[in-house]
Amino acid sequence: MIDKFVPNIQEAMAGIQDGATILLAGFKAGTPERLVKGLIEQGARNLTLVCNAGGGDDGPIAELLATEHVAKIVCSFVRPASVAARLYAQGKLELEIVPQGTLAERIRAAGAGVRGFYTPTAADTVLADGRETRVIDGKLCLLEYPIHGDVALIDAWQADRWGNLTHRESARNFNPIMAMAAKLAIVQTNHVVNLGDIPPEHVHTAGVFVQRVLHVPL
Amino acid sequence: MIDKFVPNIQEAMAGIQDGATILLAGFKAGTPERLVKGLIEQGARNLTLVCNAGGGDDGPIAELLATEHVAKIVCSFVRPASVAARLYAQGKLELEIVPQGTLAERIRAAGAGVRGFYTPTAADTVLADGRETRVIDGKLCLLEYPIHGDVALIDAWQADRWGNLTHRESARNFNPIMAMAAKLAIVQTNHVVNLGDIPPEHVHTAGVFVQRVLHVPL
Amino acid sequence: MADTEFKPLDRLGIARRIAQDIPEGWFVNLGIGIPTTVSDFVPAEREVIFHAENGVIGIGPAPAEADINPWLVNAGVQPITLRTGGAYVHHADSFAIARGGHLDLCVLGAFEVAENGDIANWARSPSEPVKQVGGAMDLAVGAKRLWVAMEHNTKGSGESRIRRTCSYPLTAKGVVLRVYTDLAVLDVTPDGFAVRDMIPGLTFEALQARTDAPLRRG
Amino acid sequence: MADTEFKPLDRLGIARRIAQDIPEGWFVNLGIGIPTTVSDFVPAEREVIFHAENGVIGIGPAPAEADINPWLVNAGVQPITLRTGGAYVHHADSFAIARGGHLDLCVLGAFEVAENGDIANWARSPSEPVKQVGGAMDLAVGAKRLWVAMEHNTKGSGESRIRRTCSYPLTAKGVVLRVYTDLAVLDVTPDGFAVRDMIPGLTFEALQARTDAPLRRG
Repeated sequence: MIDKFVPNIQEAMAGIQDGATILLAGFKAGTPERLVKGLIEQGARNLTLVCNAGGGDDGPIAELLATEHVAKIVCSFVRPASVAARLYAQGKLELEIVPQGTLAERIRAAGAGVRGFYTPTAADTVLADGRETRVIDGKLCLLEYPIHGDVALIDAWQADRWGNLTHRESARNFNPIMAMAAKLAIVQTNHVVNLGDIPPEHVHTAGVFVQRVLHVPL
Repeated sequence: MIDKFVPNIQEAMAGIQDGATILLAGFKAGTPERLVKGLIEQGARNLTLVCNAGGGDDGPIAELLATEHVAKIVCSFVRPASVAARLYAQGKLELEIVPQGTLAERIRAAGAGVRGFYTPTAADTVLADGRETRVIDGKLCLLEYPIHGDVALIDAWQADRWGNLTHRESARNFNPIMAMAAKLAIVQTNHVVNLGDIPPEHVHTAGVFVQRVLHVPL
Repeated sequence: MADTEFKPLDRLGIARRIAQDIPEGWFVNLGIGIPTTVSDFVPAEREVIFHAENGVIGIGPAPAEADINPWLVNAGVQPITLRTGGAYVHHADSFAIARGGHLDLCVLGAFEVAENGDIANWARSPSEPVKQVGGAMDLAVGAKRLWVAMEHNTKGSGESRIRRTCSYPLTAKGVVLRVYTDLAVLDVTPDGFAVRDMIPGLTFEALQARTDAPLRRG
Repeated sequence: MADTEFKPLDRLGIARRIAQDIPEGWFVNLGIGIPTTVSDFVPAEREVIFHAENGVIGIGPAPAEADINPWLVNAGVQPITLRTGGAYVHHADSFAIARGGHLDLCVLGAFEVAENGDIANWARSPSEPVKQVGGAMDLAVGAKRLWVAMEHNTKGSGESRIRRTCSYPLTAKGVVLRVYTDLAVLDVTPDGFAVRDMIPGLTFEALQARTDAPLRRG
């Protein structure tokens, strides 16, 4: 019997290596906060963190960055008043800024087996400096590569033992595509449901993309 | 008030031009058969038809091809015993064979604003002869371009007046991505529902991708 | 003409002015700042469908304090509601809407707009340590129409933000169609800025005096 | 050794043999032909999740005639059922599963397999007018493991389909890990084919005599 549930946060986070690339889902809503705490407790170092934004002065991303276990962050923006901005100014954090749509598309590309793609986004900006561009149908495009994760930290509203997930309202955001893009997708779910309770036409993230599920009740 | 419903097949098909590229959804299930008949009746010529397969000896695709209004078909395979195969042998039909996953990804790329992408699929086959390849991370990849439609013919189970759709079981197949990839997505729906009857987390094709909806009861 | 004869619009006034020009049926993304408030001035009976980058289609009015749903936020992570007929999608699908040309309109704030349609809205210098790109580059190149909402002049020194060329790093080149400021509505044309509307009491000459780029009468 | 001492497996026998080797928890795509029938030999209590290209995850047993649902077909457009815990996705998402490396196994039929892992399964000549590519090229390069199911020799002339090099146009290069034939199970290794299993009564020498490629004892 397939059963992807793990009994505790230690088993959920087991085996994450130093130097791993961590895809962290969430756009305020849909951030798997228990798993972020678990990652801090687990103690892997020299991580690359991929997430929408660099967080603020508090909250889960700020806490994670403050431990200085993160060497590099890949995200679409960093607030001036944030732990990330200060660590970057101190030379303690590498920063790669990616336009948010390109970030989402690069993550999806990793999950979908796309090895590279061309997008007009940012092609005529300083973010393209020194990078490969080409004109397609008269439009300047930038070559972008997939972002693969060793680990994805995922939030769900419901999960079954096969790892099928639903996400609530706008808490869906990066969760389905980050689960696709990582070798090890670890999920925290608010609710555990029986196999079949999620109707097959309403699964938001299919179990094929999920490796471990931890029940974290509201 | 937004209302994408049209009262009859003539209005559904109005304005399709000679030479148009038609994306036809369906994988047996999910083929909008009334719209295919409507396209034949409408009479546009010299069409490029994009669909999963070239159809058989009967059925909607065979009927459409038999009218000789289709100049070219882009699909993943053609059966030996089919109208398509015979027209091709007679030099009356141009044929572009695209691996099925590449076909789906090229259609999605058109809908998503991706101007080109690299895939290992078919890169080391005769389908890549004379085409641009490159090695990415040690893997030979083929450059593929989006497939845009002038028109998409779409099947739905339910539709509301904003054009939000659901698709039944495996009848989903190409429907959501072809709706995204065409300037004019024309839908035939088995059921008309009120706005809000499709829960917002269960919309399969969002109305933003849909222009016209025709009610075709079962 | 004396400057005392006109009263610049406040930020909500700019938003109200923009709202007048959005017809029913458009799919619209509103950037952070002035643009966010545009939706408050579009009456519910004029069905305009607002999109947020984090996967919300059909943003409704802000919730009462008691009705805040932490799973439902907009791209500025403010609590929102969903209107009947709305839908949720994941981040890559959400940016497929933005990048794939499915938005009729995007309204962004900016630091500067140039007469060739260039927009600068994410940094005041290429070496700025804090990079707040977000989804602006995706939206700017992806939407069918890009309008900008901003004050005509900088707060301190009163420098014109309507410029011959942008001095700040670009968000995208040649994409702005129209600018709404506290003083005027300007169309970007092949011959530069054309004044389409001015606030009451303002003369063309007074507007030109406050504007770096040469203006044409609309 | 006399040929009469062994009895080649029939097509269902090959499928049964393959089914033995699929462990619980794998996500598996089965090609058309012999592979399709593999699922019939995996008992339901051993949870193996079967995927179809047209967006079905979790194919169940074939329906009784009276229970056929025209909206639910597999990649061979045969009626199927969905097992509890299954899900439906659209075509691009379905091929994201195949191309993104999420399938533990794909089993395809073939005309020929070469000792370097090349597979030919879609045409007997590059100029063949009827091209039945389908999803095979996507699956062959995308799945974590590719196994082939086919008869060891051609029906008429008895030519070996297990070859030094393929004579037919390739589906993909160097991707086959294992071949199940009516005579043997062969692993593709860096040193060529290794015999992993033979049917009762067959000797290594007799197998080699029927095989173009040199074999190693497994």
